[in-house]
Amino acid sequence: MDSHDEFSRAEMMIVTMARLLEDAENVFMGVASNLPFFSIWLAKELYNKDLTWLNIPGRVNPKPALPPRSTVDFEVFRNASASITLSQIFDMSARGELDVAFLSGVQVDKYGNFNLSHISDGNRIKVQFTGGAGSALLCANTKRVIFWRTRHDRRSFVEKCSVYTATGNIYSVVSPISEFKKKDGILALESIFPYSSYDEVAKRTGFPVEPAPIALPPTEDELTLLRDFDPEGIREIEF
Amino acid sequence: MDSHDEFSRAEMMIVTMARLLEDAENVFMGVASNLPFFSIWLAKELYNKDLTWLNIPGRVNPKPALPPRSTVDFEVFRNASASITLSQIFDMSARGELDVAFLSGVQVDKYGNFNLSHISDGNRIKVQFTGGAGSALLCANTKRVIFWRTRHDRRSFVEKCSVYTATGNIYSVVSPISEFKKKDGILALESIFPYSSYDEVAKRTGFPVEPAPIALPPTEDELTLLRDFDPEGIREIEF
Amino acid sequence: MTKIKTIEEAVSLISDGERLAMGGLLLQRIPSAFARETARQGKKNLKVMKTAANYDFDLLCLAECVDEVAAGFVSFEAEFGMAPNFRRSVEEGRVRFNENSCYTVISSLRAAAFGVPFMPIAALGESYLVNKFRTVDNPYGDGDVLTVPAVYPDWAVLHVQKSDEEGNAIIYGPVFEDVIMSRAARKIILTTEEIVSKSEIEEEIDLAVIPGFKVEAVAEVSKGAMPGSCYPNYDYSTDHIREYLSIKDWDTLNLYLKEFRP
Amino acid sequence: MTKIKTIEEAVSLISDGERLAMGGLLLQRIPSAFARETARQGKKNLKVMKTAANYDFDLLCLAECVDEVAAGFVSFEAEFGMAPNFRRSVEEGRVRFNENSCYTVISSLRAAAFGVPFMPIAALGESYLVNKFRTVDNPYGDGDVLTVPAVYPDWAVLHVQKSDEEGNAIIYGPVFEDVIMSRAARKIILTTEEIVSKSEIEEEIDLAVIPGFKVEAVAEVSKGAMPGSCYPNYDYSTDHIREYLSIKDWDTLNLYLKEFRP
Repeated sequence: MDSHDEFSRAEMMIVTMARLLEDAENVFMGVASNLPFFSIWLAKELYNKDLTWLNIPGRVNPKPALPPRSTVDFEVFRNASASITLSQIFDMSARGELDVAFLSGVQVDKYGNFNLSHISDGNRIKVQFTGGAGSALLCANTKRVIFWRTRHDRRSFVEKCSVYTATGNIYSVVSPISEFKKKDGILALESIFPYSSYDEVAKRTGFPVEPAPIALPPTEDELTLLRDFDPEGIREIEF
Repeated sequence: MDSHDEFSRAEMMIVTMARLLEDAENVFMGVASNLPFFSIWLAKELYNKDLTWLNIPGRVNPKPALPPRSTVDFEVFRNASASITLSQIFDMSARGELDVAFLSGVQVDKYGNFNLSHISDGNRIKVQFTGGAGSALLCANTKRVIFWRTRHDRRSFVEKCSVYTATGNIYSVVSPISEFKKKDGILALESIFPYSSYDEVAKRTGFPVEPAPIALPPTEDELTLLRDFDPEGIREIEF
Repeated sequence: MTKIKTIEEAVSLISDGERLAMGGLLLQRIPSAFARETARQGKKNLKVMKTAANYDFDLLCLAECVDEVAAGFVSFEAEFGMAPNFRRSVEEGRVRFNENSCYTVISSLRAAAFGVPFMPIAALGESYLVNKFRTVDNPYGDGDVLTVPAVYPDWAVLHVQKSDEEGNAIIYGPVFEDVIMSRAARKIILTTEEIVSKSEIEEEIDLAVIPGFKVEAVAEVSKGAMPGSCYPNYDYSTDHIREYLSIKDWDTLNLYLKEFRP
Repeated sequence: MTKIKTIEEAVSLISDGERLAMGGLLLQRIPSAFARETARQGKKNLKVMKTAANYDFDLLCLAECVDEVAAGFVSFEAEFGMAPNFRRSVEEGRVRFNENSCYTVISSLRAAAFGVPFMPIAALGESYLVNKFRTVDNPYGDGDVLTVPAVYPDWAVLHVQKSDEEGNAIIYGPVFEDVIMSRAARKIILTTEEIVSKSEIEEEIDLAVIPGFKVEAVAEVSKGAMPGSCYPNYDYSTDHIREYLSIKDWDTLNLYLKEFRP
C-alpha cells in the first residue's frame, strides 16, 4: 500500500487501464507486464467478459488461479481456451487484427513515442535498456496502444526521446499519478489521479501539460475483486 | 501379375526405384504415389534403414502395417517417428535439404521436363490433368528427382512437352519397360527391363534412344518382402 | 459467446463470389457436409483454394457453385481416378483452374497470414507457373527472387474432430494447411465431429490450434467429412465415393444431396 | 541411428564463432545446462539469438562466450530486474547488442526456415530499428515493403521434455519459436529432461514437432532448464537465480559452474 490508505497507486493504474478495455475485442500483453495482467483480468471479470486475452506464451484466454510472477508463469499456461504462437500474435498485429496492446518503456516523449533501447553517446551505448521486445511492430500496427510506466518523472516523460524504439498508435499513457491521451499527435493530460495534483503532474513531466479533471478512484467492486484474487500483493511488485 | 510369371511390371518398377535410394538421406513421396511408397518401404527394409521418409501427411518415417490405398491412408498416420507439415517439407526442398523426390506426370520429354497440367488449344484448355501438386518446386530444388510413370508410349514420352509443369533436377525416369537417366541434359536409356527389348522401348518412345543393357530383375529377397507385406496386391492398383 | 449454428445457418453466412480456403487434404478431414450444404443452397461464383483436393471441390464444380479453383492437384487418385466434374467444368470453360504448385498455394496463404503483400519463394525452374508470378530484386544479395502475392480467403472452412461452443478447436492427426488457412482467412467456419465442453479442450490445450476468436460458426456434424476419412474416427467410404462419381445429371445430384444429409 | 551424447560431447560440437538460436523464452524451457557447459568449455565469439532471453544469454555474456546478442528483449523481469551481465557487456563494448523487435527475430528465422533470402514485414513506424533493414518495391501493388534478411543459425539449441535416441522430440506447453528455430538452423542440439522409447514418442505423435533428422546430439539432462522452469515438470528457482545474479567475478563464476552440474 501507498501512503493513501484506501487504494494503492498500482490499483489506481490497474483500474484506469482496465476501464479502457470495455470495447476491445482482443488485447495483448507482452513481456514483463505485471500491471496489464491485472487490468485485463479485471476487465474480463467486470467490463468485457468476451474480450480475447492474448499473451506471450500464446495461451488464449488464460484462466489463472493466482496472479503470475513472470511472463511465462505456469498460471498462464495451464488453463486456457486455445493455443496460438507469439509469431501468430505478431501476425495479427501486422494484419491490423489486434485491438489493444500494452507496452512500456523507459522514456516516453510528448509525441507518444518511446525508448526502451538505450541511451547513447554518439556511437557508443552508454546505458543499455532491455530492448523493446515486440513494441516496434505492435506500436505501429495495433489499433490502440496503452503505454504504462510505473515511474513518472522528468527523466521518463521527456520532450523528445533520444532514440525511438517504437512509434505509432499510442492511445493512452498511464503513470502512477495520471493518464494522458494522444490528441492531434501530442500527449494531453486526460486525468489526474485522486492522490495527486495538477502541480505534481506538471512538475514531474518534461513537456507542457494543461490541467485536467481528477480521475474516478477504484470502485469497491474493482478493489474487492483485485484483492481477493491477489492476497499476496503481486500487483505491488514494481512499487 | 503380368504375362511373365516371375514378377510383375509393378514389382520391376518398385525394385528399380528402391535401388536408387541406397545413398539417399531423405526421400519425399507426394500425392498419388503408390509405387514410390513400395520403393521407399523396400529401400528402408533392405538398403538404407536410416533413410528419412517424408510424405504428404507429414509423418516422418511412417511404419505402416499394411500398404496404404491413398496418400492420406491411416496406415501412414498412425505410427511414425515425428510430425512435420507439408509446408515444412517444401521448405526443406527450397533450402536444398531434400535429397530425393518422386514425381510423376502425363508427359515427359527428352529433356526430362514434364507436364501434369493440361493440353491446350491456343488459350483454351482441351484436356485438363490433375495439376502438378508440389512438382514445380520439388523438381527445381530437390537434389535428385525420380520421375515414374506407369505407361510408356509415344504420347507420354515425347520430344517436347506442350507445357512444362516442372523442370529441373530429373535424375532418373522409370517406366514399366525401362529406366532412363538424364545425361548432359538429355534422357538416355539406362536399362531395359528383362521382359522388354530395345526395339519395344524405341518404338514406344517419342524421342531417339540408344541401346542399353538389360536391368537386373528383382531378387528373391526383394520379391519375398514385397509380397509378404502386400498380399492383396495394392502395388498392382495402377496396372 | 456461443458460435453454435446449424450447418444450414453456417453455410448461409457465405456470400456468392467469396473466396474459401477449405481444410483437410484429398480425402482426409475435408468439409464434405459443408460442400453438400453449399450445393443445396445453390451458392454461386465461389472461389475455392487448397493444396490438393478431390471430393469437396469436385462436388462444388458439379453443382456449379464455383468459378475458380486454385490448387496444386485435383484428383481422387489411383483407386477412383481423376475428378471428373472438376475436369469437365474446366474443359467446358465453366470453371477457371488457377493452377498453382501446392507450395505456391501455401506461400500465398502465408503472406496473407503474415499480413504482408507477397511472399518470396524458391525458384520454380521453367515451369509455366512462373508466368503467373513476379520477381523482386533481392535486397540483401544478388539476383532476383520469385514471389507470390498474398491471397486472403474470406473464409477458412475447416472440419475438426472437437470444438467447444466458442470455436476453440482440436485437430488430431495431420493438420495439413488448416492452421495457416485459419490465420490467413478473415473469418472461420468450423464443422466438427463433436461439440465438447471447454474443459475437454483445455485438457489437450497443446492440440487446440484453432482459437475461437475469428470463428463465426461451429456446426456439429458427425461424419461431416464423409465420404472422406476423419482420423482416427472413421475411414473413407469407397461405396459412397463410387455412388458420388456415378452422378451424371442434376436429378441424380439432387437425389444424392437429399440422401446424404447433412 | 542414435544421437545420444553427453552434454559435454554435445557442446563440443559447437565451434567458436558460430551462430546459435536458443530455445525457450525468458525463464521457460531454456537450455540452461547447455549454456553452463558452454561457459565451462570456454567457447568464444558465439552469436546468440532469441526473441526474449535472460539467464542463458546473461550467463554467456558473463563467461565471455558471445560477441553478439540478437534479441528483442533481455531481462529477468520485475522479480529480479535487468540482466546485469548482458547490460555491462554491452555498455563496456565487449558484446554487440543487435537489437531487434521480437517480430524481426522471428521474421529472419522464417526466411531462413523457408529458404528464401528475406522476409517482407509490416511497417515498424519510425523505430530506429528500421535503419537496419531494407525495402523492396511491392511487386503486386503500390509503395514499398520493409524486409528483414534471412538469418541462418548454425545450430538450434533446444531443451525439450522428451526425446527418443534419434532426436525425435516432444514439447509440452508453449513451443515459443523452437519449431521455427529447428527449421531455420542447419543442425540441432537437443537437451532433454528424459530420453524415452520411440514408442513413447509415437503415442503422442501429434506433439512430436521436432524430427530427428537434423539433430546431431541429444543429451539427457534432467532439470536442464534450471534455474528456469520446464512446464509441467518444475518451476523456476528463485534461490538459484539470486545466487547466479550475485556472481561478481571469475572465481565465483567458476565455483558456480562447478556447483551446478551439468
